[in-house]
Amino acid sequence: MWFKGLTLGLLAFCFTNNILAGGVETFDSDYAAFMETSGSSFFTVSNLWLLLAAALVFTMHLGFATLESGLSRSKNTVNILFKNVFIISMGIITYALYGFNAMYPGFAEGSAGIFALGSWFNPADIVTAANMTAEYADYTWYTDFIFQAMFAATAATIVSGAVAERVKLSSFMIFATLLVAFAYPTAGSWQWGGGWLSAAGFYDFAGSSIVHAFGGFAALACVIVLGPRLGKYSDGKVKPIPGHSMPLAAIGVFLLFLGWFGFNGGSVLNADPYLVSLVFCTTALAASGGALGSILFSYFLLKKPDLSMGLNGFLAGLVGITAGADVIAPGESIIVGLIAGAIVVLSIIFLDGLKIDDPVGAISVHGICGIWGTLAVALFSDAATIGAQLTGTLAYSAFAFLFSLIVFSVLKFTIGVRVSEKEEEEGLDYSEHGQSAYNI
Amino acid sequence: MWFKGLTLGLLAFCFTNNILAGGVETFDSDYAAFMETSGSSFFTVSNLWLLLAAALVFTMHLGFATLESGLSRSKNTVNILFKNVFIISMGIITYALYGFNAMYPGFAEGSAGIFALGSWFNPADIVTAANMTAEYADYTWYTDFIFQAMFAATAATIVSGAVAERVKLSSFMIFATLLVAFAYPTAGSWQWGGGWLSAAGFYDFAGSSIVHAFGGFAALACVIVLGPRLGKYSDGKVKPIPGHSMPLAAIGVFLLFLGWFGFNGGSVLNADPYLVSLVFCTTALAASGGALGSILFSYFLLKKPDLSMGLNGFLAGLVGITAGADVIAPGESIIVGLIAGAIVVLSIIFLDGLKIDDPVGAISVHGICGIWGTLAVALFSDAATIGAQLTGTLAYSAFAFLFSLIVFSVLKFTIGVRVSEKEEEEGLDYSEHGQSAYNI
Amino acid sequence: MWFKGLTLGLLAFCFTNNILAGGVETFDSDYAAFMETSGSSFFTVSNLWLLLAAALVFTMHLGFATLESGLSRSKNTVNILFKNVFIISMGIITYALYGFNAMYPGFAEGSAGIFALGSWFNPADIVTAANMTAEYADYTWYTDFIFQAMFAATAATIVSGAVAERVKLSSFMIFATLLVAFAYPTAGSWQWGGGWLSAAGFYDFAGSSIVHAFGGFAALACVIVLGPRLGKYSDGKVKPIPGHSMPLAAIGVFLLFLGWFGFNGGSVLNADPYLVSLVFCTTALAASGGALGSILFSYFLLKKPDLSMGLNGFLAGLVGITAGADVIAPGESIIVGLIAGAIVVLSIIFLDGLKIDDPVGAISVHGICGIWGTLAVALFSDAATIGAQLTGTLAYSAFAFLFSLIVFSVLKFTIGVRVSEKEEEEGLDYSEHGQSAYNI
Amino acid sequence: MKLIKAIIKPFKLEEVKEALSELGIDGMTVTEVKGYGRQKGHTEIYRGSEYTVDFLPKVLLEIVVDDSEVEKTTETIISVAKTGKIGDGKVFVLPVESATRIRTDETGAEAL
Amino acid sequence: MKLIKAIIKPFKLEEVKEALSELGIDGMTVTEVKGYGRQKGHTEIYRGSEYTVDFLPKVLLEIVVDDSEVEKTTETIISVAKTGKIGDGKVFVLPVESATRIRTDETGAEAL
Amino acid sequence: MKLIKAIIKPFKLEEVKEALSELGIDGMTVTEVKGYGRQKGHTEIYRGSEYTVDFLPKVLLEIVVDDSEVEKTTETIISVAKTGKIGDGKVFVLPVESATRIRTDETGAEAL
Ligand SMILES: Nc1ncnc2c1ncn2[C@@H]1O[C@H](COP(=O)(O)OP(=O)(O)O)[C@@H](O)[C@H]1O
Ligand SMILES: Nc1ncnc2c1ncn2[C@@H]1O[C@H](COP(=O)(O)OP(=O)(O)O)[C@@H](O)[C@H]1O
Ligand SMILES: Nc1ncnc2c1ncn2[C@@H]1O[C@H](COP(=O)(O)OP(=O)(O)O)[C@@H](O)[C@H]1O
Repeated sequence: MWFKGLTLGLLAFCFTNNILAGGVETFDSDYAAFMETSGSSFFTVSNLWLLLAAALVFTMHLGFATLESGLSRSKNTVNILFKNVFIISMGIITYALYGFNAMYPGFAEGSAGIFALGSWFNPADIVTAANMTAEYADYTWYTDFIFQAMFAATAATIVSGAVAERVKLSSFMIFATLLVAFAYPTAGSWQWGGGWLSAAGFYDFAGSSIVHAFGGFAALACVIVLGPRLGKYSDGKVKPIPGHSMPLAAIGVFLLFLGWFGFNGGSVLNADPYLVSLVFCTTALAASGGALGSILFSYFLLKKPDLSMGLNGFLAGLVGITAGADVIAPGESIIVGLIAGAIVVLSIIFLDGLKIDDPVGAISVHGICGIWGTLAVALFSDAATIGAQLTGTLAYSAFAFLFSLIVFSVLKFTIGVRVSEKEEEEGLDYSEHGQSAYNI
Repeated sequence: MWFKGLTLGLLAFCFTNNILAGGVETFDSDYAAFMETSGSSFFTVSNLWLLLAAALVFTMHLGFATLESGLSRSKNTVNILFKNVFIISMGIITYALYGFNAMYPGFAEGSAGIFALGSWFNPADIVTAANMTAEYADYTWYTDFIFQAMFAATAATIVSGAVAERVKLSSFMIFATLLVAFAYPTAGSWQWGGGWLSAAGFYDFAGSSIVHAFGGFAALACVIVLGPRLGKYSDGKVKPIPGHSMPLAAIGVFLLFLGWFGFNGGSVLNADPYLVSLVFCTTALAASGGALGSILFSYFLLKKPDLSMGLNGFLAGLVGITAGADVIAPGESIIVGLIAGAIVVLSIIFLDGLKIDDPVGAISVHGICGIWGTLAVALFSDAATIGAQLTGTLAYSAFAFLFSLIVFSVLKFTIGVRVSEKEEEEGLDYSEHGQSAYNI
Repeated sequence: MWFKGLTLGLLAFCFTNNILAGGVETFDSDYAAFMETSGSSFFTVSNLWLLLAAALVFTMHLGFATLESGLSRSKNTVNILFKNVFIISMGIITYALYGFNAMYPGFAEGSAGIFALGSWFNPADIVTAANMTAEYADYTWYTDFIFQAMFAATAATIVSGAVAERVKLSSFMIFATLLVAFAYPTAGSWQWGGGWLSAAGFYDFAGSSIVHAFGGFAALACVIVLGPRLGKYSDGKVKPIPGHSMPLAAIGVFLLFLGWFGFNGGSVLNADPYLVSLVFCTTALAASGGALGSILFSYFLLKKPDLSMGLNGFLAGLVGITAGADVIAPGESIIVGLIAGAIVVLSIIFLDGLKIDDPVGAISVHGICGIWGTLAVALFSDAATIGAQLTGTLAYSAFAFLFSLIVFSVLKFTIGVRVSEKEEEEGLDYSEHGQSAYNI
Repeated sequence: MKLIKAIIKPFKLEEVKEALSELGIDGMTVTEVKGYGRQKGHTEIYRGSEYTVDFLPKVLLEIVVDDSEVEKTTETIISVAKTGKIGDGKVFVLPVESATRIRTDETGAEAL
Repeated sequence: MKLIKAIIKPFKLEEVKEALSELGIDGMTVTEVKGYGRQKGHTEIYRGSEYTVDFLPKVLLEIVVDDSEVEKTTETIISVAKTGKIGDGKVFVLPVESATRIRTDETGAEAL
Repeated sequence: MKLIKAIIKPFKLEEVKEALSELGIDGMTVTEVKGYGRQKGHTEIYRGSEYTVDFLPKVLLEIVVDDSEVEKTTETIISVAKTGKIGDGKVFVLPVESATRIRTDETGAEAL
């Protein structure tokens, strides 16, 4: 059934042009007419902004790739970069083939708002004036797709960091594909597709829960199934395994910060000057608060100014403000950031105590701070009640956790999810790719 | 004759302000009047988009610089970075002094449309309302210049990668200057300047042929004249010389992907919401298809997931969609990308078999996939016939190849194009620059 | 007094939302009404441009971080990255708490225009239609803040590079905070806040003096107080200490070039097509001229094509055009760049002769070329007299120098500004952070 | 005095160091090296061409010890670094004629 | 047993390794080093100041072989690594007192 | 002939090299190493967990000299590399049985 749907969708999708041949002329004139209206001006600039925001979110994938490589050992660098190349390509394409329509057009009248399967990519009616003008939104259908597609791969990238340095490539690729292609659009549709959570008054502006807590708790499940890296917890002690390149990690974090202007700013979904500028301010202030919070808090705990914590702090602040970037005041966003910065330090230390080995801190940064950010909406604004926020964030965290626990466990007991000890020692670059990241 | 023109142009160019003093007042009022019209709104946002696109294309030069360094040995890194600093500076300045006007304002009535010499940079009439308002285009003359200038240096950068690790710096600098300053504007004017190819129904949206095949076949000629790196083909075997830093290479490819949103998206030449968003989608989908195509195809051939091929695949898909990004449907752009991804793998292996040593794969990525992309326009859209596309792509490839073969051969037999064996062994960083890229 | 103000400001700032609760409704309708007017169109696109420009200027901080790390030794890399994380976070937050209002709203009627203390951040009246529509400017108050905040941290970043590899972290953090939070807004208000220099006919478009000479001469004072790195000048000879990674340095410079499109382009303060495109052209041409100027001039002096000089040349050209990017013609901007490129080479060699040890060349690039750029306005345009320019640039340089000399000397004689010899030898990464930048 | 050169797998370094430290070995010098041996390198692939990378990352310990300590030092290294899998490495012992501590000019066993 | 230390030009490594492998040399340890010698370093320039970089990239091979193999090993290295140009490097031979294979505790020639 | 192995602080390399060069020492091979010794490593911190980095960056000089030059060479190294602070390093001397210059096949003292 669904397979037939997929095939048909795929075929139809591939021959859009031909199918459309008939409708092009009406489109041209309708579209031209719209572009003459005065409303086209705000539409044009909003559409441009969303496309630029998509490009900024794309930049985040480079940020993730460099951050994750920087915080891992050099013998696993090719593997990490490869995973990132795969995730973004696979993410964009599966989102085109299935995810976007499953997540967005929303639910049929009277549906329970839980699972949007059925709305396969149907290209026959894409290039219409209704889809390419203000009738659709403040941006075109294509813009909608590309902006959302850039988000889609994020969840898998978050997991990628947490399972780095020991996960079996093929299993990870299967898992990532299932997560991005099916789990994320399903869960996303609950809120952004107008599903049950949006009906329940849940508020998550750009995805503290929908993207970050979702990714972070998927990561937690995978790490639990996978176990820690060899040598990380020996003789009951935590042995830090420092990342191989702090400049790479720092490049990653700054690029993520940059991309977040698109992630949050684009989530305004138009170029409204007041809202977009507010979101830029809250985003930057929360990030800065996060870095200072982490630096101060880790200095207080550990008596050293810790760069790795400062970098995580930026991300903690960014994840923290993501749910409420448009409703929390700038001054309060500093506080949201400061608290996120402290939380991430505690969380990293706490998870290490539980022998949950997360090389890049993804669970803490995205998972825990994602929850914090979601709750912060209720604490620092009137946009939602604490109850709605708790419901929503738990729903996303729990769903991601359970989905990942099941899928990853199935993989574990079938093809295995972990490389052999020998391969782990030699590094995945040798064992999985037969390539090394650094040569003379 | 032409020399006098150059000198005059240079002088005139340098004193624009003085020359213009008289005309400023009328400009101010005419321009202000235009900005009051309702049409100024689309003009302003289109102009802004093209400037941002120029900035994105600029980012590609950083992408090229890091990709090329990453895929070469560390002993040639300073040399590669230096070439890239030189190319972009020289490219922008020669384009200002000569290239832009030779390429763009197009041909006089009744000209053969082959060589636009004569239209020297003449600043006296630049700052006019006709040049700075919608009378000119959907963007100002200055925007036109800076956007096109960012493209101009690309051809030389492509060659730079292919000849890396053994080319003599001074010869390369001369060659690159001639290529960017004269060959590229001449060839570019055939199509984008309204010359004979544009009259022949050739379609090349953002330059699969005009920029990429042009650069790729220039590179092929240079590599043939230059010969392979020492030790690359010994005892009849291909000995891979792995790049020294995969993270640098990956940073380069992601930045190129990012910049391509400007390269293709900006080539819409305004902010038309439908077209720009379509181009963003086709660009991203083809790139993703390219990466998956290369990964799958090289896995199939070589049984290993090859990062270097995945990275090349991104670029192959991007080059492949460049000619038709605005006329090929999103679904089909995935196919264009997948095929480009397979082509680039085959082409790299094939060229290695011919002992054509191209350290970064520039000939395959830009040359071969540039041809593929040009032909794909005819295969996947109605924008041009296969005949017109063949004519165009062959014209660009052949012209670039012959121009480069002649110029580079002349250089070879005069000042030489290759460093000595000793210098090559020691690395160009020592021998050409007396600097090393990495220190303690 | 001022402390109470700060506390009150902080508190008020943090509870914006609550305070505002009453005024939101009128804001909503007033703002909506404005957005219906035809003027909202230019406002929206200008506002978007300034936000994007802010993101581009943010990118410069990544550029500074990578450039500075690349040009230092690997044993000080964590320290450098940490300083950059701190500077940007601290800069944005102190600018929110104090700097922005001290610098911008300008001076009360009849004030001497020297010190704008008193205008504490007062959030109660931020979210008003007057602040969020064209009544305020071509952008919102929030946009204004975030754009200016991204500039604010620059001065401290410039100093950071010059004092790298030997400065005591805690002292630097105190100094940087005082510089960014108090000295920069005070000095900035003289011109951009409508103070005495703006009254005196001084012209500094995007801050050759206000940002760059200011930062450069602050750096000079600090370096004089601090002394050279161990081993830099021994036996009366200059011993170069090459940076540890040229790719990092090159990434930094290209990102700075990219960001400068926002730094200068955004300083137009709206999206005026003519002006923004002119600024893009002059910026790119001056940068290119700067690189070529440095390359040629250093080749002439030293007989080697020097990458480190080429990179500095880009920045020299960029700093050089910053004061006049909107009033100097494109052709002349090449000349401004070429001269800046030559100046920076001479200046670096000259300062080394004086045993002023500046690992990244910040004093020459920002200080000396900042002065050159300010004077170039008078030489290549009619925007200001040479007298006004001299006054302005000397005022900024002298103020920054004296402020830094005093503050840094006080720090020297209290808590000390320099790490011990032992710590310097081991590297600040070990001694200050207990972390190393590169691991296996 | 003897110079013990031990080539071990990189991930064993920490453990070996700790074991030696318990033994009272106060100093050693460590180098990242590439090892060629029976543990055959992988067939690697780079842009479509295969090649064998015979050089695997190893760590070389150099420890100068008094004659009397050679045995227990080598034994400790061997027992801790052993995984029983190919590529575990080697321990070589070379004669040393003299040793001096730069800081104090002490020589002989004092210098170690 | 002897330890052969051969300092060669980096680009000769592959060739030397292959030649030794044909000879039946099963193991060696390779280090990237900087060499100072007659092959004078270039006058380098960094931001306007000249300085001499006397240290050139070299590769150090360390190979422990049985006494009987010393000669052919060194000869092979010398003949393959020779380019005849200054800076080709050196081969040093040092005495080794014992060798142990960590994996098996084998000692002596067995361990190599 | 002897092999002098000197472990010194990295920032002393330049000075030692110059001093040796004045002495007429024409060649040496330099490796970046990590040293473990009395100079205790710092307690480092990485993402919230402390650990001791016992390995500090050092530079290892390897110099083969004629027996007659051993003393002045070691003395020069010791005097130049000394800072008097812990961690200055060591100088070890090992016997060398033969030396060959690859370029010319010269052996013995000629080869150095
Ligand atoms: N003859 C030798 N001389 C110097 N080093 C050697 C020699 N043989 C092996 N090695 C080093 O020991 C490492 C392990 O040797 P290998 O033969 O792979 O496994 P095993 O130690 O289990 O026999 C090699 O990678 C190499 O670094
Ligand atoms: N006395 C020495 N001790 C140790 N290594 C040496 C010695 N002399 C030279 N070397 C090493 O050999 C390399 C080549 O020596 P060099 O004098 O430059 O050329 P050649 O080998 O042709 O005489 C040097 O770079 C250095 O690594
Ligand atoms: N027994 C040893 N064998 C080899 N190298 C050693 C030995 N002891 C010390 N070293 C090297 O010498 C360096 C300095 O030694 P250390 O004990 O820290 O200080 P000091 O030289 O002042 O006694 C160490 O970092 C290490 O590289």
